[in-house]
Amino acid sequence: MNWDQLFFLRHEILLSLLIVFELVADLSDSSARQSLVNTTIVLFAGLTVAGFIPLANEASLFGGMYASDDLRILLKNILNVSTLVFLLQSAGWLNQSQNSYKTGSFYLLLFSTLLGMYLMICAGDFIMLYLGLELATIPLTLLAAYDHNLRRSAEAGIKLLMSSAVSSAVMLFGLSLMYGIYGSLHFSEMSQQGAMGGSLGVLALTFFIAGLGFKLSLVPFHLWTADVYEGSPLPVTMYFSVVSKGAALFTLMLVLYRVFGQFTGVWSLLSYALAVLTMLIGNLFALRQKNLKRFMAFSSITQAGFMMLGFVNPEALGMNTIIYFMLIYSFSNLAVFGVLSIIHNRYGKEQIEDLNGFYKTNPGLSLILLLALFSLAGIPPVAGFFGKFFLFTAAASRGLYFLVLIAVLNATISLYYYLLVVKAMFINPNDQPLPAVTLTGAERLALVLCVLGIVVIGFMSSIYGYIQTVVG
Amino acid sequence: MDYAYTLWILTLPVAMFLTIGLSGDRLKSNAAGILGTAGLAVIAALSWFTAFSYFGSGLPESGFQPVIAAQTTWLAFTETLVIHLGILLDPLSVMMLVVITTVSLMVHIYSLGYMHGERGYNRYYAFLSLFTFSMLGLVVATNIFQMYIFWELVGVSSYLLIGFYYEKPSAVAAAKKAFIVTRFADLGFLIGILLLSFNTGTFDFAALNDMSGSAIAQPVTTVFMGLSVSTWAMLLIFMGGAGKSAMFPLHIWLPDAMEGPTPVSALIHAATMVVAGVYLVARLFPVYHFAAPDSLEVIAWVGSFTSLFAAVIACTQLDIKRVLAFSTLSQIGYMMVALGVSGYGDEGVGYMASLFHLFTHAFFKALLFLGAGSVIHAVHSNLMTDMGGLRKYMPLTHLTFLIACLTIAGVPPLSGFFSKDEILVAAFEHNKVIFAVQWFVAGLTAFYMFRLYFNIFWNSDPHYHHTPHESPPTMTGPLLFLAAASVLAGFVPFHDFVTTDGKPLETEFHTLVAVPSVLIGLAGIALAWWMYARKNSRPESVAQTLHGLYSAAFRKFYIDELYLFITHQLIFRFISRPVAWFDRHIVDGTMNLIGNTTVSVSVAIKKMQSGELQWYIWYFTSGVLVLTLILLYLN
Amino acid sequence: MNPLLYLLIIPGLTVAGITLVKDMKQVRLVAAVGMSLQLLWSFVLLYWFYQLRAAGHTEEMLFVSSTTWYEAFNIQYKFGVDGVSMAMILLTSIVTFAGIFASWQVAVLTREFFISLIILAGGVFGFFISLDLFTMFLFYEVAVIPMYLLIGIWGSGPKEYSAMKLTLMLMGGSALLMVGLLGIYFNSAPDGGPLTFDLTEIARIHIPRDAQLFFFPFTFVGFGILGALFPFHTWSPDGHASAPTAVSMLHAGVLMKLGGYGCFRVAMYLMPEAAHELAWIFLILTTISVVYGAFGAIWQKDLKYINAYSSVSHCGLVLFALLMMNETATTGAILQMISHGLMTALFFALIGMIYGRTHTRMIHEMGGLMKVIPFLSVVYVIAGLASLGLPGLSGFVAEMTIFVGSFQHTDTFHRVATLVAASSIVITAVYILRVVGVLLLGPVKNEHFHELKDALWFEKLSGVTLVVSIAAIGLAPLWLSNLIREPLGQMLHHLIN
Amino acid sequence: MNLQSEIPLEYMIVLSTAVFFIGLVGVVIRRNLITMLMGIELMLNAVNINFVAFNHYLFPHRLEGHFFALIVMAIAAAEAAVAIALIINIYRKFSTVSVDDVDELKY
Repeated sequence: MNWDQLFFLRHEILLSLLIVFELVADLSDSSARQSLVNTTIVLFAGLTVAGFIPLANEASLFGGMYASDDLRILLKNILNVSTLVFLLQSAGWLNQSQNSYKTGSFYLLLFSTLLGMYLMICAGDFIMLYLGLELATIPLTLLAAYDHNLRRSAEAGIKLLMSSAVSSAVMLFGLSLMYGIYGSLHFSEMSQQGAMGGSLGVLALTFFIAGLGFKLSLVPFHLWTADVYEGSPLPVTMYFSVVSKGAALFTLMLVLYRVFGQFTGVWSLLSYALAVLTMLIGNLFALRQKNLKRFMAFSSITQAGFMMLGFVNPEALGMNTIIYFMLIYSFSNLAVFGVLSIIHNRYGKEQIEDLNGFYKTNPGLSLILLLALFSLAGIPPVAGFFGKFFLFTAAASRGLYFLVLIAVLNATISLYYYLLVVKAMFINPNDQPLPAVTLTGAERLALVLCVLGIVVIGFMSSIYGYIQTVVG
Repeated sequence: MDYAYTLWILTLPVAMFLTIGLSGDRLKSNAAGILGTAGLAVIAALSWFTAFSYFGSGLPESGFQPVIAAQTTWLAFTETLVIHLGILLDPLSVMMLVVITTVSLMVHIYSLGYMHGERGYNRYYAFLSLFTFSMLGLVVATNIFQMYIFWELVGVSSYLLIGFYYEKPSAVAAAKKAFIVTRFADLGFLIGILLLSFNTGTFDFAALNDMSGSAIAQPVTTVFMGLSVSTWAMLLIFMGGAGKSAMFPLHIWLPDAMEGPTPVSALIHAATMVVAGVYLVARLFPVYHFAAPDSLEVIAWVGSFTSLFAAVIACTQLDIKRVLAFSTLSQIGYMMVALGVSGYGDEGVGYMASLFHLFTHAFFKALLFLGAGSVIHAVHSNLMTDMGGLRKYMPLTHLTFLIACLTIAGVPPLSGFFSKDEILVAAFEHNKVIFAVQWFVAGLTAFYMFRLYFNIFWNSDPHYHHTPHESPPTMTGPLLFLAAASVLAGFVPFHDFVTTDGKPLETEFHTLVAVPSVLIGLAGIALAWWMYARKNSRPESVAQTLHGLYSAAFRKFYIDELYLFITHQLIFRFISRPVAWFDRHIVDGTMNLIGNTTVSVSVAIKKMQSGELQWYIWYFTSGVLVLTLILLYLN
Repeated sequence: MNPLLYLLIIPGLTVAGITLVKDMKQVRLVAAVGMSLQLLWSFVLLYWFYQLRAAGHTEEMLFVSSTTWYEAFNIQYKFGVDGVSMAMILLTSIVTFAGIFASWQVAVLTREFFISLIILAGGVFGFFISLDLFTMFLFYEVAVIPMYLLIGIWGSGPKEYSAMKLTLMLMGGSALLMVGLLGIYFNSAPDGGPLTFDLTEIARIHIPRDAQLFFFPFTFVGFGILGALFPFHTWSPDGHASAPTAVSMLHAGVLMKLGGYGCFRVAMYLMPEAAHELAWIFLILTTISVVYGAFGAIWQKDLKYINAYSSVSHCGLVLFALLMMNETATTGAILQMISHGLMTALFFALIGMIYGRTHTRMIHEMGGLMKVIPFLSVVYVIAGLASLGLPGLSGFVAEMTIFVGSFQHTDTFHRVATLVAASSIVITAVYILRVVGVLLLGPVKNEHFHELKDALWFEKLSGVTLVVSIAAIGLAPLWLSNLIREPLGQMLHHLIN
Repeated sequence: MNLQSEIPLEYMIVLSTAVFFIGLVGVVIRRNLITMLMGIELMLNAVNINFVAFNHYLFPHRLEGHFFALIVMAIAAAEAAVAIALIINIYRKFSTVSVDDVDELKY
């Protein structure tokens, strides 16, 4: 092994170091923990920046188990940026007295999942992918149950663990069949062979997609989502809906496009069905929600449905638009959750009706939330519009206009419930709206980053151009 | 000859309208009146000058030729269908200019006294100017679309003036009715224009009336419901005319229009605007005659029926202005009959007679209305039951009113005699039935006019609260002028000037027609004298005898009720209301239903998220299996 | 820099200015100054446009500039105007200008109100100058979405319901539209070569017939919903009724025109064959719209509902005329858009001003206003007369052009439809005069009305601007008609062949 | 070695599938969280059977299947550890380990 090759692993190595740091720091006394949050953010910011250093990226390590290229680096960087914003936004929660003693372990678990996601993305075979997936899942169940004095948090943890265990069992069953068909679990070897296994192959592929679809919360694999999102601490919910979902999406994308190129007929058809189901069910459930976290859960299910639109196009265009959409979705969702967590940390409120009259006292936050919701709904000129439009373009380029029609109609339905939140903030009268808040530096920085992301990404075509060149 | 100065005839009234209208209350009310009147005097002078120079330039070989005094493109629809705004001078329009400006001037002067002290005096003069402008624009139109434009403007000025007393609900209702009825007729007019212009590719009167133009030379003979398309077009255009001229069954607005100030009734609803229909048919007469002779037949019968119908009603009405209004209907019916029975060229007596009657009628009817106004001014009532014996109090009014009544009754040598006689001659030569009807109507006319006259000026005194007095000179002056005009207008050699082809027409005196018509007129006067000159019970007993006819005529043959039924019951209740309901409940309901269905589906499926982990796992695995099976089936 | 871009920059700067200044008075001052500049600039552009045309620039579009935006999809910032869009720009700036003054007294969240309003207007300007389907669509949605807040926050009555309904229906329309646009895009290079969103380029190529037949209804209905096409018009009565004054003005006056403009410029222009084959369906719908809207208006009791239904009728006439597909009728359609825009904006402005005084919009609760607030009443009558097509005001010009043009169609079906549509002028007269009679004339119905104040200076300014525009078009229509007609020849040539 | 000739691969697959679904049924119908966990273990083991069997029968020259089975076992153990911790947590909050009672988050 060449030492140069360590550069290809820079994300993983730095993150591992960070994990070790957290482990050590967690042992120290409580006064050090106070500064741990800030230190971690700074260190992670360093990691994020380091991730962007342009170095040679094309590599295959450990006998092909680990692969790296520009695309994967980009995907990891997207996750890093999201995580950085997430860290900034969760700082307030961690600084609360009842949480501060467990800061170190929180970060420990968190970075472990992130490492798992890196591995999922950079997997060169299914073993690595599975390893990464479990690494990204099991600590998350603990995070979901992190509010150890809340019943709902405990419930969220167990629900997530049990259902994810079943889903990974199903996925593994599919992989085992795949192994039986191909005799290999290496991506490079599998992709070179044609479609094999006939019906068994279809079955195996479906099982595999179901496993990742679970993480991505596609209907009908989504049922855990709402409960876990609602039960988990708010920062964890945010992490679920953005980083965890992003990693699952990217992994699914890489595997389908890069490995199962021979099965495009199958998985694009499956994506069609999943897209329709997911958008529709997500919307129908989101309509009624009163709790913002639960609301955002169904919203993110719907958004996952939109993401599946990209998968019906097995060409590069599909990949481009998926990545682009995910990027925008991350910023939008982070912005929404950022505002929600600011409210939650201060007032412990998380119902939509609690937002009534919010604009009167907090115009800035309301506007940010408005922009973010519009972005999720796909309203120009914020970036969400571009993301959605291009996804629809990807679907339409396959001639699937009916699917596009269903999708745009669903986008209209989704606008309805996003507007309900807007309505609460701007229109509903309230004598005692939540008082004005003063933002901490971290929160401010996080929101600025999000707003920049929401507003700028759409107009800067170079970002899409970059994704396009990276995908190739 | 350069007639460019005629442009002032159109621009002056606009200028006056804008000045008076925009200055609002800043202008002292007398100033508005004087400004308006002075402006109109100038316009009248210009019109007279135009008439003298046009007719006085001597008769050319080929008859009087139309002159385009000015023209500008207003709007171009296609290359050929262009709306010009221009001034067309030919015998017809020049004659109309004179009539309109003269009567209008008289009305302006009269109004100085009549409207004195009224609220909205300025507004009144502004509207009058607007009307004058529109009416003048109408008569000098070079093309049918310009005519339509001014036609509408005339309609709206009529609306504004009828509704002048806008705080009075009946005036508002009358104005609305007038506008909507004529608007409905104008729809016909518009469709007629569309048909005609589509077939001929032009709006221009010159091109339309051209003997070799496509309107006349190549009428569209495609038959639609028994009549050729050209006939339909011309009939629809006539419908517009019938609306404005209040021909049956579009007459219902005119009696109600008497809600307006009386001078307005004199100007618009007696002398000028209501004859626009006649003018329209006359303007397109060659097309009617050559391309759509059937439509002329219709016009004749409509005119004839209207004149009879209105005359019968006029015999029963108590409101003096309404009597005059029905009389106007009847007289316009005469004009229509004359046009309907007319031939072209040497046989164009009817045409000439019609316009002659228009000319004389304008004066004597304006006189009647202004006289009535003078009476109303003195008595403060419109009902003849509140009047009587006024000859003692208002000698000038009495005298002029008597002259007018004699004129309209066709007593020679007053002008009405000449013009009505020509009409009867034309009818006699064309159709004996129509002639008989018109002859009978002549008698009725004399009867109801003198019924009016005797009831106002003779009969017994109904104990006035204030002693009535003669009107001021600003009012009696115009009365005297118009009386003179009524007397003298018959001697104008009309047949030399206004004929179908611009060439003089030889007319002869038909004793066979003239004598009976004078006789029946005198008989009518005598009957009226017998019944109304003194207070007695004869009118009641006659009414008792003819009970059914009397009450039907008194209620205007229930036409208003019929219209009310059609509009309120049928259109409002059975179309508009269902439409509104349909929109709220079906169309909108569907949209709401979509929304509500979505929500109820959302509620219905919420059990899926039961909160029970094992169900989730069950959905997950069965979902995987079902999807696999579907995929396998599809592959 | 492209002079058209100032049409976007000025609103942008105005919005920025509004965020910076302190109080309500300054906010509205900045808004007024900004929109006056915009109006001025529109006139400058118009003059410039004439100059260029006079100088022999005969290209289809003037002031064209294009910058590649999304290379991958061949999306460009491409701007340019022809006579039609020039006319629409003029309309928009006039109505916006009047709208600012009509909302001079918005006291709640003034800053936000003007910002939303100007964003809306900016979206409309962007839409009219765009030559790229993508940017066009983008601006379309930018223009539509502020409506939700504008109605929801500053509206009255069941404002939340109305705002939601309006937004969802219009967005549903844009959903259809999106399918249509994508369809056009993917058929924009039937012979190979790069796909494009560029309107002028797509117009040059021939989209395959099957594709046209499939996508035309999506595009037409998508835009048609905004143009109040029956039976998709029901957002309009509720929406208008609940919206605040300036919003109704802008919405009915300008935003609804996006529908008609889009139907023409996108649906029909790019898919002429389908337009020909499917026109009859939409012709029936629009004919229904015209008559139905008018009948619907008769029965209404709320001033805004009356006007909303009348808008359905008048906007129906726009689409109706477009579907006739000849030069005159199309000119009429565009004229009607402008005329209706000005007229209905005036109506809504007046309704708002009257409501602000009497606190009711039910016609039966009012009466005799002519006596107490003569200025507003007279202007209302003028608006009414314009609406029922009085010569000398803009409505007449537009309607006559439409009827004459439509009647030039040689097909009996089209001509019969024209006659049916023409009959609406009578029904229009009925409901207009009914309102005028009940509302303005007659005795003063309520004692309190005697204390009402007539229009204030900004209300007068707003009203007079619109009345002058209406009269200017009505009195001298030729320049506008020619301005509109000039590009149509070329476009319709494309449509007819 | 003659195991291979005596027991065909199909049997193995049938076995593993059966075990998988037995495990699944266990997860779905048993109320006790611990029992459910056992069901999951069964499912994972079914997978392991597959991997090992495929490796052994079809691709004996490479050991990927075996490795994968080992890793699955390791992860299953980790998962079980976390699961037990969470179940204890549930027991502390709900005083029960019956999954039926853990349904407060719903709709």
